[in-house]
Amino acid sequence: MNVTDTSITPTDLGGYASEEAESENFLSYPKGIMSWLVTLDHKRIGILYLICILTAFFIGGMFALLIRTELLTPGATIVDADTYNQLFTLHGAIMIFLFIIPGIPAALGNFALPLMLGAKDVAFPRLNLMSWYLWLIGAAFTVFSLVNGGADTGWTFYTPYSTQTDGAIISITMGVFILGFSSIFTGLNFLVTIHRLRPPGMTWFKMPLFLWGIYGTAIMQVLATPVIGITMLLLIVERTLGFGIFDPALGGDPVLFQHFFWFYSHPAVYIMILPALAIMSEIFSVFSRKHIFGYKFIAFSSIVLAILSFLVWGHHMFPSGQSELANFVFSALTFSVSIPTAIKMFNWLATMYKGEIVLKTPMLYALSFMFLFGIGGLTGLFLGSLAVDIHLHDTYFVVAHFHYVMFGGTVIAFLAGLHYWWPKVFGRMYNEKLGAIGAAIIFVGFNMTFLAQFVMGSQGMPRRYYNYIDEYTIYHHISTGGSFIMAIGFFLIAGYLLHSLLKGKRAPANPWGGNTLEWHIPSPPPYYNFKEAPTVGDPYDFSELEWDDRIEGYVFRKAEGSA
Amino acid sequence: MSHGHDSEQVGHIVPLWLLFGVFFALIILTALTVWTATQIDLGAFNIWLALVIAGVKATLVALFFMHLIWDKPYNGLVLAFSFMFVILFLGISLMDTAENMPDMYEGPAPAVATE
Amino acid sequence: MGALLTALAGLALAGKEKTFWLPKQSSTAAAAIDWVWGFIFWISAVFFFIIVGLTILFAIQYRARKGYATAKKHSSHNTVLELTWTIIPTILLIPIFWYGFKAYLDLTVPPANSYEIGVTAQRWAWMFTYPNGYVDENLHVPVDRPVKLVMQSEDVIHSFFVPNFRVKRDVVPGRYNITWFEATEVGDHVIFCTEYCGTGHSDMMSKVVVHPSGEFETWLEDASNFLDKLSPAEGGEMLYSMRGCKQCHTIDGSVRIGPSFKGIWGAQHALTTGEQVTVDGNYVRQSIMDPASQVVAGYDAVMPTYKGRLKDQEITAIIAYIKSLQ
Amino acid sequence: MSKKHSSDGAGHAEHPKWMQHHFDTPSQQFASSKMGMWLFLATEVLLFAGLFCAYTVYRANHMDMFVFGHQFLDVKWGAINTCVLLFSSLTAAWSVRAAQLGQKGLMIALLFITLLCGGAFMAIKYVEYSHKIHDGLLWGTKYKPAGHAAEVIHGEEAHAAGELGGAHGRVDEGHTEAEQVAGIEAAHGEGAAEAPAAGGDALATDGAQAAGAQAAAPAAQGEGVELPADVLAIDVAERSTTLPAAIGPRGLVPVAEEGHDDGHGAGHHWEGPIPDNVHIFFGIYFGMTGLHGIHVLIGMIILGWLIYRALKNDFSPEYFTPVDLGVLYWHLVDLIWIFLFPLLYLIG
Repeated sequence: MNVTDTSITPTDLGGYASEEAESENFLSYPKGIMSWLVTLDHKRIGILYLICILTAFFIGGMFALLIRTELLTPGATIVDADTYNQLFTLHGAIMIFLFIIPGIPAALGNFALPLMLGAKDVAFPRLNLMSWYLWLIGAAFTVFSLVNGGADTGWTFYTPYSTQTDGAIISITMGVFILGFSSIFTGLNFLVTIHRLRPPGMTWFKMPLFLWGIYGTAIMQVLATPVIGITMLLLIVERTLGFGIFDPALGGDPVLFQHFFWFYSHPAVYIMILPALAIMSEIFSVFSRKHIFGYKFIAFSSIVLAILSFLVWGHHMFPSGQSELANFVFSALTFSVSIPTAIKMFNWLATMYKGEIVLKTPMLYALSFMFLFGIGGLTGLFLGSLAVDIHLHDTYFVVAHFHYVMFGGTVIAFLAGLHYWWPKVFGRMYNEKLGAIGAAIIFVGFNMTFLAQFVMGSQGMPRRYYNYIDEYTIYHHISTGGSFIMAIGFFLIAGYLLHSLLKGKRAPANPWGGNTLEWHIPSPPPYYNFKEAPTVGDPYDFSELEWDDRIEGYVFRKAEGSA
Repeated sequence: MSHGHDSEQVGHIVPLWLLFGVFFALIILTALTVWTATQIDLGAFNIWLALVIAGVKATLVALFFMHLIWDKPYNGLVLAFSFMFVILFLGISLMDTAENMPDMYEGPAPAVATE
Repeated sequence: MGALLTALAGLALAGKEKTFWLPKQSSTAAAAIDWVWGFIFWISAVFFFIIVGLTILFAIQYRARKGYATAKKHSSHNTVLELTWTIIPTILLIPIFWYGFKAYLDLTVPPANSYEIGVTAQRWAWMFTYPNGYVDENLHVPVDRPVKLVMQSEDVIHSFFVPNFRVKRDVVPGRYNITWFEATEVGDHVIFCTEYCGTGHSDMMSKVVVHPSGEFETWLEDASNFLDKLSPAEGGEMLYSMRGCKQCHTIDGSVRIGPSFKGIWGAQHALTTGEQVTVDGNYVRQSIMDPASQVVAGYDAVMPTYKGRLKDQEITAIIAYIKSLQ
Repeated sequence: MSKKHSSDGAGHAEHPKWMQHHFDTPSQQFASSKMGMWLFLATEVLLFAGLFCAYTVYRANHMDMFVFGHQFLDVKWGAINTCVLLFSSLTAAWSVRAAQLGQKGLMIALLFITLLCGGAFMAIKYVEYSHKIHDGLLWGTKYKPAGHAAEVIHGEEAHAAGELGGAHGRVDEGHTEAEQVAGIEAAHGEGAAEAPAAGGDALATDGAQAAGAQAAAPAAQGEGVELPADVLAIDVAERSTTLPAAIGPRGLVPVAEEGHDDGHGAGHHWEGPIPDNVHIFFGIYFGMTGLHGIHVLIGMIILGWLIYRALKNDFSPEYFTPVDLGVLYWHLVDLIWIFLFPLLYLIG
């Protein structure tokens, strides 16, 4: 608003003079490719992760386009049935294990978490680097299966199909096993960081809500992921040594495998979505210029979600021959997870109420998140209901539902977070107008792709179908069309973001007016994060912030308490 | 080099008598569990007895050998939580499979071809 | 939004016919399930309109006109309000769960007087065994009579799904899974396999043929005696397609999982044991009854035994059919 | 976890070499490392949870399979191994105390004893494993009782033709051989019998088999009768390709712990039919002890590395975090064995 005389004092930049900030910025100091490959700096590891997971997203996305193109017509369109089966398997495995699970925590979280906490680094920087290398190895194993005969089990690896089929099941399961440990180490690192590296004054309830979300995620990463590890190991010995625990021909129980698998994979769904919800809490508050509404409810709902996520895995198995008692219990518990989610959504609405809403790109994604995740969450009610799930199970309704949650929720939130922290990470502003157009294209393309799938799913179109009856053709046409629109949107986003790296305007320290600690230091942050211990205040109190036209960013009105 | 109880001291020093005491208790409990399992027939209760003894042994190891009793409470909580989740996992899987798994081959189960 | 309006229109007309969202209701269970579907749909719709409506409203109403804004001070929490929007959804969830559970219970317990049909799933075919032992590739049922399916799988997990009946149940190897339905609409209804089972997963389709009352028995009688009416070779051809032979053995000479039947009659085959065998009636019979005993070199011993599943007359017909494929 | 090189144990108050820059105080660093380790131990517990789950589920539903299978495990070796591990835990815990008190020599000696105990544990495991391998008491498709197992098992290949409405036995070349070896005693009508069936017709070849067809025939005679492996256990995988399969009682009757001991009534008697799928018990046994064994090996590597660093003078009363954490890992390995021992060896 009114430009005060407040100049950018050193305290505004975490104790850094601007030239100093420039020379010590983590992107350029230290120099050399090796300094990146052996870096222990959480910010650089975050960027390494970002590059990798975006590559994975690109590959997974290309598979998705191939799948949608194949489904344009019944029967063979571009590939044969076996290739199609490998495509959707790898699409699922890459998107889930290589992209979404590490996406927000390992890429954005690694960058933002210590900064938001006011710490110099994560607790175990070397372990952090190691989990990135584990990701690389795991990714290599996973993608290796593509050239080594392909895996065609679907990402769920159900036995006995997965023990009988030919193809590179061992390499992909080995990949998942290794990626699991990468995920465990990230979560473990964050838990210790949040517990032990909080600076003086950073009490639990002064922590930004993003950290609460990541904390809940880390709990699940540490407690659930080892189970997929042992499941994958058992699958490998089942294939190589004829172990027989899951093989009905040897007296084993294939339904037991499903219990093993979903004990991890349901919490994994929350490993994917919880950080997304956490980003939303930041963005709704900052872009409404208003204190987040109901801080404690949002914080606790993250932890409650993390715990509840362990109690509902059986809803993936309603028609599988699971006992009626288990179906009863799991269905009842499943509905309980919608409550903490609803709490968050209503609290965000209340945050917007009477705010001063600034419709920058991150906020546009947040608004589309409300729409898409709203649909994703509400369609979960259909699938939690026993009788209705019997009809909808393993149809495109399920496909559409989890894409609305995983894509409409997590990927949209990831894009929101990427746009939110982009100026902080790289010190460059992207083109705001193109940002808005990109968000709109994604929104339209996404709905076109997946709303059609709700309809055909309700009509009975089963998932993982290479061929289908004519009745569903029209919906597949719409869906495939939408997927191409989305692809255009993603290329646009990639274009202007890359452009901003080269030609973008210099970003101010605080372009959005956030009050969490990362906005108190220069963009990009200096190598050592905070020169002096940061002063911790209420992260959602924006009353001290003012717009400064000269730097096109926000400044803090008063010099802060610390010397 | 400070050996006292000043702030620089990290970790708790366990007296030797306690280490040996715990060790002998563990050995005695091992003997006890072998004896109860092989000599006393309590039917279905045997397994619970064995598990209780194992639980006591594990608690001794965790509390004294692993310093949990002097440690930050969070670390103990982590262990307790992990056991809770194991029990949850076992419990629910068991609840489900107990209902239908016995049917698997005690009736004329359908045959399955192998490859 | 347009889709939603169409949907509303569709639901308003909800009856037995196919709607925008759901396929035709053709079983007794369908109506109850669709009712729960609609119940959840409307609750969801209301919540969706509240959430998205308010989001849009606030985004317009409270939009900062410049590209930036100073913050306002407002209350940052209100426990009563927050408890309200915690408790109301919680209460709403109870009936959603309850109606879903109730309708599900009806799905799981077959009535005592059900007509029992055996279902065998194997890659990638369905086989339906009627009480008289006749096996067909399609599921024929009488209308308005409960039918209980006792399902088993020969290899991997499959799932039996009839959209029009709202019936689905996995077919798990090593155990019998049971489901039931009572068809109310005469005609054909599609059967899908909904548990991924490999290459032919999406082709593993079949149909339920619902016969008008009184006609099912005559059909069964007729169908069961097809061997008496056809020449052995023709009967064998029917058996070849109905009993899962064609999934592995072609009749055009191309190799699939097992040897092709084309020109096989009278040929000499080397077995995995190294012996030579002539394909004659005895060999074919032996291969059907105990497939693992004489496996042709170059193939895996994957064929399940048909012992107890094929009658003498049927085996004779198959032999005649293979003989005819010169 | 967070370890930095340190050349001299006594660090300076300001910047000891082992202090990492992002920690403020040594105690913060110590507490962080320790918490990290505990979280890692939690993941280890959850990793084993999968096998414990398989154990629980199969044991609860098929108790007989476990009771039968566990007879082939040797409580004596199990108990000795438990004591070895408990003792190694004592020395490990003591070595932390030595590290805290700066008793370098003692610490190294104790760590070395711990390492040796680990070696002893693995050696005993090796003996047990080679026994099982020799006897063919393995998992899944590899389960083919032979050799020693054949001595201890007084076998009876029962055939439940009548009940199953059709014979589903298989032609087995071993049959004649089995009769030659076992036939004389078996001729009493209680002994070993094999009911081969070709093409599905039960061919009762002699009277012994007719009697032997009673699955529950008690092992009244008590003689150990040697049967060839392939008679004792037709490969389970093949077995279940026959309809309706996997149900026929196997009729293996163990007589005594050791076939050549005094013979009458000593050891376990198995009454009733031999349970199906005993291989699942051995699968779980090998899964659990195998994964545990791998952890022991990893623990031994860690101990070796600790000794190496201790010899380099890396540790001091101010900084002994790696010793503490390594020993925590070793204790966890012990902790898991404390549960494995009664669960696997002391069933019944």
